Amino acid sequence: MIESFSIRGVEFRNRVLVASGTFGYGDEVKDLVDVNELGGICTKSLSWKPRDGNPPRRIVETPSGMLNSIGLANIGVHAFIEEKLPYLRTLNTAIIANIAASSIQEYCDVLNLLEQQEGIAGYEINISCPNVKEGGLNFGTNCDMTRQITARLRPLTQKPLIMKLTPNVTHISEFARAVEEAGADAVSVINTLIGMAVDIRARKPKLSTVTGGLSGPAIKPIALAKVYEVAQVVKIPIIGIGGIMTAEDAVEFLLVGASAVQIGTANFIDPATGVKVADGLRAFAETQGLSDVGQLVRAMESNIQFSVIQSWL
Amino acid sequence: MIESFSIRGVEFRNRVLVASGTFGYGDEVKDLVDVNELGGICTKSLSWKPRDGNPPRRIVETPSGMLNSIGLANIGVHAFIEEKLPYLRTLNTAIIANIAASSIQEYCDVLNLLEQQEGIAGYEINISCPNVKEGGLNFGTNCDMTRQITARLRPLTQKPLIMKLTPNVTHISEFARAVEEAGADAVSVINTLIGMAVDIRARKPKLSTVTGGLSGPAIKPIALAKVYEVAQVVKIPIIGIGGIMTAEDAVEFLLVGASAVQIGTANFIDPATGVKVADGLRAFAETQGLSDVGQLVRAMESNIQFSVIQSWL
Amino acid sequence: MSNQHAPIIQTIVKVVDRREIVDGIFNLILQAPEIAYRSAPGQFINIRCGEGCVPLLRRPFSISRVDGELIELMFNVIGHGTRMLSSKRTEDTLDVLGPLGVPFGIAGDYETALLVGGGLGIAPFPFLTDFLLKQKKEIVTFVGARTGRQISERHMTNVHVATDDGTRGLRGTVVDLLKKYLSGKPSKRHKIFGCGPTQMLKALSELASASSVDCELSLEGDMACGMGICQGCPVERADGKKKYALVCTEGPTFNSNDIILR
Amino acid sequence: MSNQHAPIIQTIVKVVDRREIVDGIFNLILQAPEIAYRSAPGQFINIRCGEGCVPLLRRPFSISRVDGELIELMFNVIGHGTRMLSSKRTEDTLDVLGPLGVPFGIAGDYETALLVGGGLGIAPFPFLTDFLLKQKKEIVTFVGARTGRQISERHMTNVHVATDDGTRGLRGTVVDLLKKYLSGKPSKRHKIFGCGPTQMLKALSELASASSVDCELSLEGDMACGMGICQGCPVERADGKKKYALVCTEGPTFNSNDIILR
Ligand SMILES: Cc1cc2nc3c(=O)[nH]c(=O)nc-3n(C[C@H](O)[C@H](O)[C@H](O)COP(=O)(O)OP(=O)(O)OC[C@H]3O[C@@H](n4cnc5c(N)ncnc54)[C@H](O)[C@@H]3O)c2cc1C
Ligand SMILES: Cc1cc2nc3c(=O)[nH]c(=O)nc-3n(C[C@H](O)[C@H](O)[C@H](O)COP(=O)(O)OP(=O)(O)OC[C@H]3O[C@@H](n4cnc5c(N)ncnc54)[C@H](O)[C@@H]3O)c2cc1C
Ligand SMILES: Cc1cc2nc3c(=O)[nH]c(=O)nc-3n(C[C@H](O)[C@H](O)[C@H](O)COP(=O)(O)O)c2cc1C
Ligand SMILES: Cc1cc2nc3c(=O)[nH]c(=O)nc-3n(C[C@H](O)[C@H](O)[C@H](O)COP(=O)(O)O)c2cc1C
Ligand code: FES
Ligand code: FES
Repeated sequence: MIESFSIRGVEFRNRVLVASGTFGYGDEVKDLVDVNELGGICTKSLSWKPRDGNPPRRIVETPSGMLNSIGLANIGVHAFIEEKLPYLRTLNTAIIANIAASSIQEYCDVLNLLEQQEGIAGYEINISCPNVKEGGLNFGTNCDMTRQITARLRPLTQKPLIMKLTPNVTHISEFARAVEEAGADAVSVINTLIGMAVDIRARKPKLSTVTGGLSGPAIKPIALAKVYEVAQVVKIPIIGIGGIMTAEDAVEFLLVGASAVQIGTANFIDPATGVKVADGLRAFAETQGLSDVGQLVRAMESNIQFSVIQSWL
Repeated sequence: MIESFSIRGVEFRNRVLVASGTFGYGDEVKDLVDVNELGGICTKSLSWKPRDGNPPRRIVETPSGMLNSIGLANIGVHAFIEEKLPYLRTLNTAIIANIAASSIQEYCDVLNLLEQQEGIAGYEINISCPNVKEGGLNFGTNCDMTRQITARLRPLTQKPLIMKLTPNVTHISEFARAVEEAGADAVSVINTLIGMAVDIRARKPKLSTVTGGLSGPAIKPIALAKVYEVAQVVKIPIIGIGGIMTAEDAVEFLLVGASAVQIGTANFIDPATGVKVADGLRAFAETQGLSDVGQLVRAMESNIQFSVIQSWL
Repeated sequence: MSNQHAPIIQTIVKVVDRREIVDGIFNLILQAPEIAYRSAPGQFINIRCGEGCVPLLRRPFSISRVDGELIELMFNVIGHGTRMLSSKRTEDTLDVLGPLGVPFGIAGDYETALLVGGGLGIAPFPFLTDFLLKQKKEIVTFVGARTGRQISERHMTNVHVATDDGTRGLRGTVVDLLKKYLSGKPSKRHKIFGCGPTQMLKALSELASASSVDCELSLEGDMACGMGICQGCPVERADGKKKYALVCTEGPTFNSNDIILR
Repeated sequence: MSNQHAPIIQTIVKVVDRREIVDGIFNLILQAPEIAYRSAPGQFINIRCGEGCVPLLRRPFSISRVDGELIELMFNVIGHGTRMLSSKRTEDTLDVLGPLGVPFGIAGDYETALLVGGGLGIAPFPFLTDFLLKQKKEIVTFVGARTGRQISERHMTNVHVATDDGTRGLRGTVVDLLKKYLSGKPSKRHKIFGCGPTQMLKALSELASASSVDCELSLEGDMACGMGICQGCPVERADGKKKYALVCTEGPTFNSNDIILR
């Protein structure tokens, strides 16, 4: 059974990665998971300086989902290089450095610094970040900004450049097309959806920042529709993300157009989910008589035209 | 305890309505629910001609939610007037006619015809519909179109004109502002989110139309954030919708800015949910020492600025 | 295809018993007097299997038998909802809506009712059998299953069996079995009552019309509400008036001539 | 505030017993040898309460007592997760991660340990009591609850009680009770171990520093992962180096001087 796939010449041992922010820096749960069985590890988003993150409360459970407002707490790219990368280099899985920033220059600086290091297979760019120059407007909800970030980063590296799109836009496919044109090698779809919850007795938002990002099984139907929408317009690989708990969930993402998937929230429940999903994908492909898990990619049959914008809801 | 509220002079006996498409035409479950205890009934969306709706499969359950692709199956406005309105007129609750259409002219025609009838308290306009002139592009995802529909309908009636917004846009507040400027009396927030599900063995979308609308508790955090976003920019009443199952859920919506709520999917599980939520709201207001349920509206305290677009997710 | 509105009741009922009758098939007995007294064979109830959001929607089940105040269900474990039901214990309570839907049309001048069930499609037959026996009809029952261990004859009469793997009765489908039985018999003396997977019902419907036997079918399908308010359960109509009928309120039983199965 | 990494184990454990010890407070006894042998007082385990998506995340519980291969939990029903736990039966299994977090710092030249628990904050005290007795420490335990019926003294020693409604012991808070006890006693001979709601811990921490008594606190807080991978459980640090510590891996126990409660 062939399980591997590649992006810009970098081979991933299988099609299941762990999502940024949901697997720490890869060393926290090494006793619990054989991380070398993963297709890859996306690090927590790295910014130039360390970030403390948001005040508590940062986590709220919702029906079949959770809200988070971590505020991209991270140790910063320098500490990452010194404290985390040496261990990550010893692993036999693809390390994807996820980068977050509040200016285009910061994205470039972080990537440039990481370019000088050994052991990083590629970059995933988190554009669900406030652009300080624009009064905090989210980069990722502005198609031009998204294109610019991609275009500025592209010449800085020969490694895979993966743009991670936000679902909080009207037509995510426009953003996918823009980053493909600007030279991205792949898109990750999706980051969290904006949501909130209220403590009705205290009459206060439960999260310190009022709103936060919704993830988990609750969002899987939305994530699938977003991946499907993107798959109609781009040729570059799509990495499907959103509420994946089982191999069956992952198959859904492959069928609608994802070349690989990432496991997010499920890691909090069982950090071995990624490994189990990879095993399950292999088993499923076997029962389907396939020789390559990749044969599931874009293999959904549908005789009707894509209907996201055309249906009566 | 004061429970009533009003929109453009029309009084609603309490702040809990049932949502369009989830309570039929109000007569199907009359044995099970004392509909006169509801603040109002939004009818299934009415179009000029009857609509058969989409082929099966129309319903898929998802984690804490459901997808539907009904395709606005409805008996058409003429049959509604003849067969349903006479019964609805006998009720002691506000009847809101929900209108769907595939052209601006059709919206106007349906509304004009209903204007000639007795017994309708107001209109809710479903703009999550394909605009046939624009190749099926959804009216509700185009801010200009949304404004135009509102502006064209406004002069046709002196009754409450409630625009029902779709959440499938980047900044729903822009749409809310547009319809307020164009003369809408209230906004309903939100309609369903686009989602999908795949039958992995058949390798086919589960819904006949590939994608459908996601509703239920899974979307409540998103709906709350949308209502909150809208509440920052408009003064007209907001009717909060999305995943409400209990009075506590309804309180969350009031606190973030809704003047009233609608119960959707929960009616399928228990058609008396609306009545129970109204009872629960009254009881909650009592325990909080209030004299008017309306004192909960916009009563959330938050010392931080609205952060939908500014937060690091 | 009638549009009658039986009064629907929402009630909390007590679990009287739950047992596994044959491999993987469960019986759940509920004390539900208001529903028991008003229901007829072919109707169903809609059960809230748990309290939380998963499963979110109610789950529909045919009323398998009525015994005084008790109603009996027959089901197998498919997913979350049925798993929760299968672990219910005596004295547990369930929130139930019913009776729902239109009963089997049992009228007609037939003498012998042919009950044809595939898999859990036999669920409504015990109730139907009791009813038809009271009407002095003769009954022949045809039961199909994947394998012999999954066959239950409980409260059915004159049972013929077909299994996919041939471990009991005819190796083949239940429709094959019926075809064999029908060949050479005068058609006007029969009426078919069929229930099971859609593909089986389609074959059954074709056989019925080829042999000019009147045929009632009970359909399954995805339902959100079970009471006509969501429009989620269409089946194509054979007449041209409207394109679809609703399985929950205009069915789940239909005369095979009134609908088109795909 | 140590950053030690005890090896975490993910394991399926068997429920040995579940009982309601006092009004609304449950004991759950699990056969979890790998965890039992490696854990120390103040640590916790993270339990998957059901199989589905609701509740989605694991729920953290202090290890209340260890007895050979068995670990004991003490909890009350708050929401979905604890309701599911309260209905577990002998022979049911649970998916558990543990031991998690940093144990109470029991070092110090104190003679008397003052265990101060509000509500379910007493949960870790039976384990802590066993441990301290082995270290030949004297123990005085202070237990606060809303009402007398909710007081359990199981596996605790030398228990003083305060209740909000005065139905047992002092009418007032458990911190008031401790204050009364401490007045006039030489501070260096004591060490406080506190666990309970944040506002109580805040008051306790202020009392401890006012009376110069060393004080260890065990915090609660919302956790998504319990193992340091989500950054969801910050508590403010007192030193300036970093703004926050993680309750799950750097706590849940902290010396009161190391953190700032709000
Ligand atoms: C009117 C009516 C009467 C019914 N009577 C009975 C009965 O008496 N006994 C009985 O056992 N069942 C009966 N069913 C079917 C029963 O409702 C489903 O088996 C049940 O809803 C499954 O719920 P679940 O939560 O266990 O599975 P889910 O989690 O809802 O489903 C698990 C998987 O199975 C698929 N699935 C769901 N239902 C079916 C189905 N019917 N056939 C094939 N795949 C399905 C789903 O798409 C999903 O992928 C009836 C259905 C209807 C509409
Ligand atoms: C390290 C640690 C150790 C713990 N040890 C114990 C223990 O030994 N015994 C015990 O009973 N509990 C303990 N808790 C608390 C316990 O984890 C929660 O009570 C439990 O998660 C509630 O889950 P639920 O699904 O029943 O409620 P949920 O549905 O999650 O919560 C219901 C409501 O209660 C609120 N809520 C949740 N947790 C708390 C809380 N701790 N305080 C106040 N409100 C809350 C929620 O915001 C929600 O509104 C501990 C917590 C931590 C972090
Ligand atoms: C607690 C938490 C922290 C996250 N942090 C990041 C992050 O730092 N960078 C990023 O790009 N995405 C982050 N994400 C988003 C996830 O990588 C993923 O896109 C999202 O959670 C959807 O997938 P899921 O439903 O499987 O969790 C975070 C998600 C969660 C729940
Ligand atoms: C089966 C179904 C049918 C619906 N039909 C309509 C409709 O005809 N017109 C409309 O404006 N909204 C329709 N809606 C949307 C609901 O009115 C509501 O906005 C949405 O479901 C979110 O609320 P909920 O989560 O409480 O269901 C429908 C929703 C469902 C689930
Ligand atoms: S299931 Fe809702 S109309 Fe039939
Ligand atoms: S709970 Fe996840 S880091 Fe502490």
